[in-house]
Amino acid sequence: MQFEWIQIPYALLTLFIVINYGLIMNALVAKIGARVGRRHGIPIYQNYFDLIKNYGLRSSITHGVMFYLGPVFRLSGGVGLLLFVPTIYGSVMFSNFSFSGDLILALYFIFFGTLGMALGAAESGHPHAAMGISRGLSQVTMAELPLTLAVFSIALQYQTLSVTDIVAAQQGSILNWTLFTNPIAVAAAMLSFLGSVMRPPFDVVLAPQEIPIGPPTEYHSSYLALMQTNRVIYPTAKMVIFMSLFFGGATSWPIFFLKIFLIYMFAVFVGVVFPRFRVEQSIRWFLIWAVPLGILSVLLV
Amino acid sequence: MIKNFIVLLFLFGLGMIFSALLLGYTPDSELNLTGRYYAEHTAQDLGAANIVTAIIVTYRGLDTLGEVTVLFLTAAIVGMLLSTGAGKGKSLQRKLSQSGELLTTGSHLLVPLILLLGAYVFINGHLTPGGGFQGGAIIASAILLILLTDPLYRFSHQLISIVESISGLIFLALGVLGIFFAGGFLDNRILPVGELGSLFSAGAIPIIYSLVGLKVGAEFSSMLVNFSETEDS
Amino acid sequence: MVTIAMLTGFILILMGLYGALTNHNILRMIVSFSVANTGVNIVLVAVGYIHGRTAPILNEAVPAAEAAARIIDPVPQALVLTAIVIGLGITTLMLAYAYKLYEMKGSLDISKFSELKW
Amino acid sequence: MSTLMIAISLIFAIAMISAAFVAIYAKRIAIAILAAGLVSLLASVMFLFLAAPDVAMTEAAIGSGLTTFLFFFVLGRVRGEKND
Amino acid sequence: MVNAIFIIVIGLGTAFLLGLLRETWRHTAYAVMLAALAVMAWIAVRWLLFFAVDGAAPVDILTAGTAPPFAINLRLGITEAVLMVLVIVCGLLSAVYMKESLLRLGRRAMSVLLVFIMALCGIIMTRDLFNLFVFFELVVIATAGLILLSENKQALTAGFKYLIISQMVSIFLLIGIIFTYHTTGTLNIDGMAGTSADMLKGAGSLAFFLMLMAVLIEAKPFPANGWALDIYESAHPAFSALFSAAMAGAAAVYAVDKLLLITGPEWLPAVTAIGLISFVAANLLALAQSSDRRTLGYSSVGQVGLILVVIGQRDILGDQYLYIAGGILLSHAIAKAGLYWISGLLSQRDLTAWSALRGHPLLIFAFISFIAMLSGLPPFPSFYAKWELFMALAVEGRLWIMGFILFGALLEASYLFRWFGYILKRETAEEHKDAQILSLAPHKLVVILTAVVVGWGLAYVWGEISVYSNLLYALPLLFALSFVLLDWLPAWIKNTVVIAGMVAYFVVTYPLYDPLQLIFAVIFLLGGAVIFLASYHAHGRRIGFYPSAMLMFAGLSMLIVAEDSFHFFAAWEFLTIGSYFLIIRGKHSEPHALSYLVFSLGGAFLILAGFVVAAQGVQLFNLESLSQVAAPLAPWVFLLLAIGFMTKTAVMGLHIWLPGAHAEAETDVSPMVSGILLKAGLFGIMILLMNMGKQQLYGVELTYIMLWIGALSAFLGNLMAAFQEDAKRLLAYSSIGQMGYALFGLALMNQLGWMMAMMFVINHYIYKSMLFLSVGGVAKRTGTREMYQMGGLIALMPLSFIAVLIGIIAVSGVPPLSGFGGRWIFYNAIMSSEYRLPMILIFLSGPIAFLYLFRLIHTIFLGQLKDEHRKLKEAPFWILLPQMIYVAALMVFALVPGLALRKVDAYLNPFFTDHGLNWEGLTITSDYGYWSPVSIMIVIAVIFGVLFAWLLFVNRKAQKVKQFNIVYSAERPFRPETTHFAWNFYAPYRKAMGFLMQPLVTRFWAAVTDLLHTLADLVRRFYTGNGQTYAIQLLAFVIIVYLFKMEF
Repeated sequence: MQFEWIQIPYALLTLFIVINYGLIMNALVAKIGARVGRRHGIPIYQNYFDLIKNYGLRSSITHGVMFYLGPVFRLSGGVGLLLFVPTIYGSVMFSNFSFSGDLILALYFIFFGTLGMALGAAESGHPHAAMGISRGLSQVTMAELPLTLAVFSIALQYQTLSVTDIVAAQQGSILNWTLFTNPIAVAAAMLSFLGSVMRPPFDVVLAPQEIPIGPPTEYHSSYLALMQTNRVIYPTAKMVIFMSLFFGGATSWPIFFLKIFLIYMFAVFVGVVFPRFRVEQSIRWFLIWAVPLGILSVLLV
Repeated sequence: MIKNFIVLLFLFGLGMIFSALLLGYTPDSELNLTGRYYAEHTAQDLGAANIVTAIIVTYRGLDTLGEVTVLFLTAAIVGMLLSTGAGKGKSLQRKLSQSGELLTTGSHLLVPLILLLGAYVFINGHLTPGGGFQGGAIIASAILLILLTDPLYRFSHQLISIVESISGLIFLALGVLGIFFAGGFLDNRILPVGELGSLFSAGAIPIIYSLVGLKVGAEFSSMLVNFSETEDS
Repeated sequence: MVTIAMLTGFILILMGLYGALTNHNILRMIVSFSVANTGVNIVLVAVGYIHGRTAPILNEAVPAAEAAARIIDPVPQALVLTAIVIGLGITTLMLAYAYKLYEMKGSLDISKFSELKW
Repeated sequence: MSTLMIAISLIFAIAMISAAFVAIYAKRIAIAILAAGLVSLLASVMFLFLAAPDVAMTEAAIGSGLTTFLFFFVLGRVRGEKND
Repeated sequence: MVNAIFIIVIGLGTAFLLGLLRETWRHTAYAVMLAALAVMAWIAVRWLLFFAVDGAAPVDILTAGTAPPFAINLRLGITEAVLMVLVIVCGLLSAVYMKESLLRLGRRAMSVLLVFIMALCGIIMTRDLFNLFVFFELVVIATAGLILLSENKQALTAGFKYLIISQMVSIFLLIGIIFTYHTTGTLNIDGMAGTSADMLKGAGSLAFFLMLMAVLIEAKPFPANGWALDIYESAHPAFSALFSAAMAGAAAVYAVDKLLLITGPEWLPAVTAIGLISFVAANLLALAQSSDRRTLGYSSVGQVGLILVVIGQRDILGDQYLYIAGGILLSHAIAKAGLYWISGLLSQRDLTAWSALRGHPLLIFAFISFIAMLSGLPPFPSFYAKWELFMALAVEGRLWIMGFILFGALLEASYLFRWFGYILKRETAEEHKDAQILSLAPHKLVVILTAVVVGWGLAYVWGEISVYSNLLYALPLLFALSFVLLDWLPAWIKNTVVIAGMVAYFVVTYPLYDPLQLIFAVIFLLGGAVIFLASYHAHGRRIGFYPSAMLMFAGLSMLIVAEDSFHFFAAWEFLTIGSYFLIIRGKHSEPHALSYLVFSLGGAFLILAGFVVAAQGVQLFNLESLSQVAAPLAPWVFLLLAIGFMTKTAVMGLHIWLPGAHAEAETDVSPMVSGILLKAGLFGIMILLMNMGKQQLYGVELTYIMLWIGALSAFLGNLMAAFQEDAKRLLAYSSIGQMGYALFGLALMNQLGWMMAMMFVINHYIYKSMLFLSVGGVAKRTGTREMYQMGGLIALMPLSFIAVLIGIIAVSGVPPLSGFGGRWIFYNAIMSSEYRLPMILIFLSGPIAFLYLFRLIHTIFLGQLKDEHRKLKEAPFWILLPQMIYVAALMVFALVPGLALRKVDAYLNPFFTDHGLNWEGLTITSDYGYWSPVSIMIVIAVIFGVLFAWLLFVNRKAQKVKQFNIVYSAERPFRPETTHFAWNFYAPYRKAMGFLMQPLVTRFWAAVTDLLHTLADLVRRFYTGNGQTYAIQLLAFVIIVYLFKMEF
């Protein structure tokens, strides 16, 4: 795989599709949530309005350089993550910049945005931002572990670190999916997924009640716009990885949309069932339930 | 008490060692190598009738040199020790019962005789029992007698120490002469060996033993004098 | 004879050591040591003794030619002479020290001179 | 060795040991010193028996003579000490 | 050639001659005495040269014109000549030193001193047993006299105790001599040795036993040595010097040696055991001492015990016997004498009072030289000697002896270096504040410096006659030593010389290195030079800094090129000591430096043990020969070496020295010891693994254990770092974690694992140096290292911030910086490894690293600025400059890691079965995956740049708000202290994972230390101070040895 200039417009196209898809899906999930709760909910296009509005706003205040850099880091992280992984299997057009690196690159690049976000928020000087980061980082250490283990497990299973190769190995039949060939690893990874999307019951990091919006407390206008963009790209990018590794990947956009949506819904449902955990509780929860699964998956391969 | 018991216990152990030595001891019936050499060679090599003396002064002369040095050191150290005390420097104020006239006179009479006896003993050391150490002790007893009769009698420390030093130096010098004129350090054959049994025989042995006698006498005296000059504390 | 002397010597050593190691009084310790030294001297001389022979002094009775068969071993005697003198030296020194120690503390109890320890 | 000599040396030996006993256990130090001197004196006789006249002279002069006097010099200076 | 008997004649004659002088002519007497000693010394030196240079055979000196054994004879060979030179020169120097005291006591004291020296020479030369006794008695009596030189009243009691003991000794000796004489018919030592062995059975053997005990006791073995300690403590220090160096160290020990000629090897084990017990026990007891002279006394007892061990082992030492015994003996003598002489300059007897030496670099250098000699550190003779000794012990399989010696030596080093810490760091006690503790008399200083010069001279001599090349010829070492002489120059000049020197040395030696060595050489030499740029910020002279630092770098540069185990170990010791001196420069680093040293030396001793066991007597043992070590030994060698090296990399369990040592060090020292020094341990492990590969012990694969250790270190190191409040401690713990990663990589034993380790070696050097510098710079400005007291410094110190930002991105392994490379190789490496469990810990430690990294940057640079910091300036230029260089280096390395790693990869290929990486083009590929650093960098840079530019453009008019312009629960906070969320930052995490933070390891080591100290304190009560008790102990000693020897 080598870089060609044509890949840039292709990548932008991927980006465009994913953003739109993310916006709609977020709204859809919110709508479903509202309906379940017998409320009316937001209109499907609400997210577009918010985003465009925020992009249009100018801010006259800043808290410093890192305050700028926070959202930049964040969105770079999301976009990068998306672009480092081939979106559609078998499509040269949508394999993006995956020639830059393999699975490990994706796995570590996840942190790029997180780190930048944390830095940016912290410069605001707001104690709540710091508190949120403290919680978030604490939780992520344990939540990431099962995923790492699961990834290692399937890398061992397929004897490769290349995402494309892993997806390739899952083609042919639904039974070739990692979900069926290595269910333990998938279980561990999905538990980890719950933690990393910060939906209930692991959302104390964002703490909607105690802290208005968690780390991004001080962000507004165009800063917020970047964050909002990221909020639609980043989970999707992450789910792309999950999809590719565990659920056979996507050979076309419709399959892509479907699989992503289902994975996301999984997290939503769990959130409805469980009460919210405190940070140390969630750490213990991962330690007791998810980590052993991950270990098992590594040992059994 | 426990301590005494422990001591007893360990001494018992030592006793075991000693008894093993005792039981393992078989008296010689013949002289051993060294003893035989001395018995056979002393007379003709060194010309001394008293073999013990020959051994002390010549064969093991280095020991004897060490020995007089021991006394020299002891005298010096006793002098150092006792001259640094609190009592020193004050004039003697002890009231002493004056010795009787008879004793004083007697001692004045006796002292020269004793000194003479001492000299005899060390001069004849190579012929008869006795020698420098015994003679020196006898000389010291003369000093002791004087001290006993007249505790306030002051001896000249300088004199004692000059006698001591000179005799020591000559002893050494004679020893060194042995290196150049005879077989080695402390060889007595720098002077003719002479005829066995006569006074002027055995090479330098009589001279050395006399020097030892003088030196030992001086050293003993020095110790005695130093002790007698101490104060009650 | 030799055995008796040697045994006596050993017993004196042991007694002397016992006295030296159990008496608290410094002077008594020194006295005990001098007893032990006497014992050592006896043992030394006894070792050189050969039954039925005479002192190692040549004279009319013991001519030089027969010396080897007639006299006892002179070496131990020479050693003892030295040992006695050295013993005197050490005893004298100890006495002088005892005097100074007494001057220091007004006591001759050995257990009182234990500031230096550990 | 005649029986007589053995008997005599035995007597001397016992005497020495008794004197040594006194030297160690005597109530008064002066006695102890004298007893030690006695041990020395007896030893010098013993040396004569052992055919060591030189040693005998030395022991008599130094061991029993000079040493004893030195002891007394010091004993006289430390009068304050209890003679236990 | 002058007859050697004149040494005795002159000694004695002058002693007698002094009696002729008037009591008042004291100066004349003093001059005469010195002259006599000088002549004696001259004679002895002439003989020494005669033997040493001309290689003459020993000569016999007859007395009385009669051949031995019928008359006393003396012998003079090279041994005797050396010892006599030692005794007389030591005597001469002590006489100079004791000038005042000698003049006070007058000519008699001078006579006694002369006789003392003479008698010691007599003991050394005589071949006659009874003569030996006479000389010993002379020494005893002279000692009783010279004790009066002391101003300490208690000396008198010590002297009396010695007299009591000597009474007992003379009883044993006389009885022993006469019965030996009776058995063998001679008093001559050689004559006795010539008689058949059967003669010394039964009673003869007992007699010999008594004799040996008597002479041994003069060498002051534990526990029959209470009297000696009292003398050491109370006597005039110059006499203690003599008593320790000349009497115990030379004469008594040589007498034992001579006696042992008689029976051949039969008694050697007993002497070994006695020596060994003395060595260990004395050094243990010394731990509990607070008086300087008594400490030295214990040390002296220990050293003499060590010499006794050597004597006891002489049957296996062969030709090396004299070299070994001499090396230890002379080092001991010089060092002990020197230390006693220094103690005479001080009026207080507490160890801590030695802090008065501070500010006198010359005296401190003297002290260092002396304790190095005692501890057996290179380049001193004791180092060579111990090395050879252990070689011989290892060949014979007498490993337990070696173990005990090493343990004792470690104890010894701990109290000696603790003492050194006191000198540098302790405040003078309050009540002595005004008192003049130190009094420097010129003649005393001359004496001390003479000892230093002689010590270094001997170091040279021992190097010359060793079978190895002389350590003092090593260019780096000479460079380092030259800074001792140049220390008066201003710091900036020295700094320039240092940087130039290091770069030049690198350039010169460049062709010598293979690719692996090259990486380390670049880090050690060029990397060191970069850190030295930061040293330009220091003003003044910085006394002691450059010699110490250069010693460390000398060790490092010698380590890389060392080919055989000896030079490797010597280099290892150099870098250990040098770094210790660097670390202890920190303000509060005294206890940490000590624990660093103790652990390091402990590790070094294990390395030593490993090498000598491996070498099995091969003197120039090539490091590559490690691969040929035979089966039963190999795993043990591996174990010893591995633990030794892992001490240096501070693996979990052996790590407790690191945080304090790195954190308390000076700003420019921390990066040196962290960024550079830790790599030495990795280098060692690489050498080890490369040559020995996988080893199994009892069926357990040792590299597997290493794998676990590495993983645990990575995990726990990171975890603990997350909970630190102190910024430098945080970085220090982080180093533990990073080294854990590297160790893990090495222990994987595949090529990718090693590549990962190399990544970590390079990366860790760059970012840890950078972080330590920038944190150090911040700490310098703020005056604190507690992170919660900082905050909001980004605006004031932007460059430091950038360094930290780049640093933490790199450490965390987030792309695009170079840390990611390490992680990527890591994943590829573990793919082909069969072990999976330890990986889990590594997986977990990755995210944990985020915790502490974020905390580092957040609590220092972000959050709320404190009022007192509002006027802070950016860190000094010279501290920033290297940081910026590092930023650049990090970028370059991130883009083209192949620059550094390609060659190493190729170099490592033959060692492993698996494949390395493919470096073709811009993409690096392995069997499993691929990675293109340049693409990543470009992609991220473009996205990042576009977004940033846009945001800046959109908000170009935005103004920075005031600090407290934030929504805070509907209030506006006003105090930064309460608003800066920093302290106990990860409270929830502590709740969840805190159980792992139990300081078990610390507690374990604390318990060990406590145990040793309590034991020492308990056992030393054994020395009641009562002379009678000492005598009973002596008796007990004799009886117990008798029981052991006879019954078992």
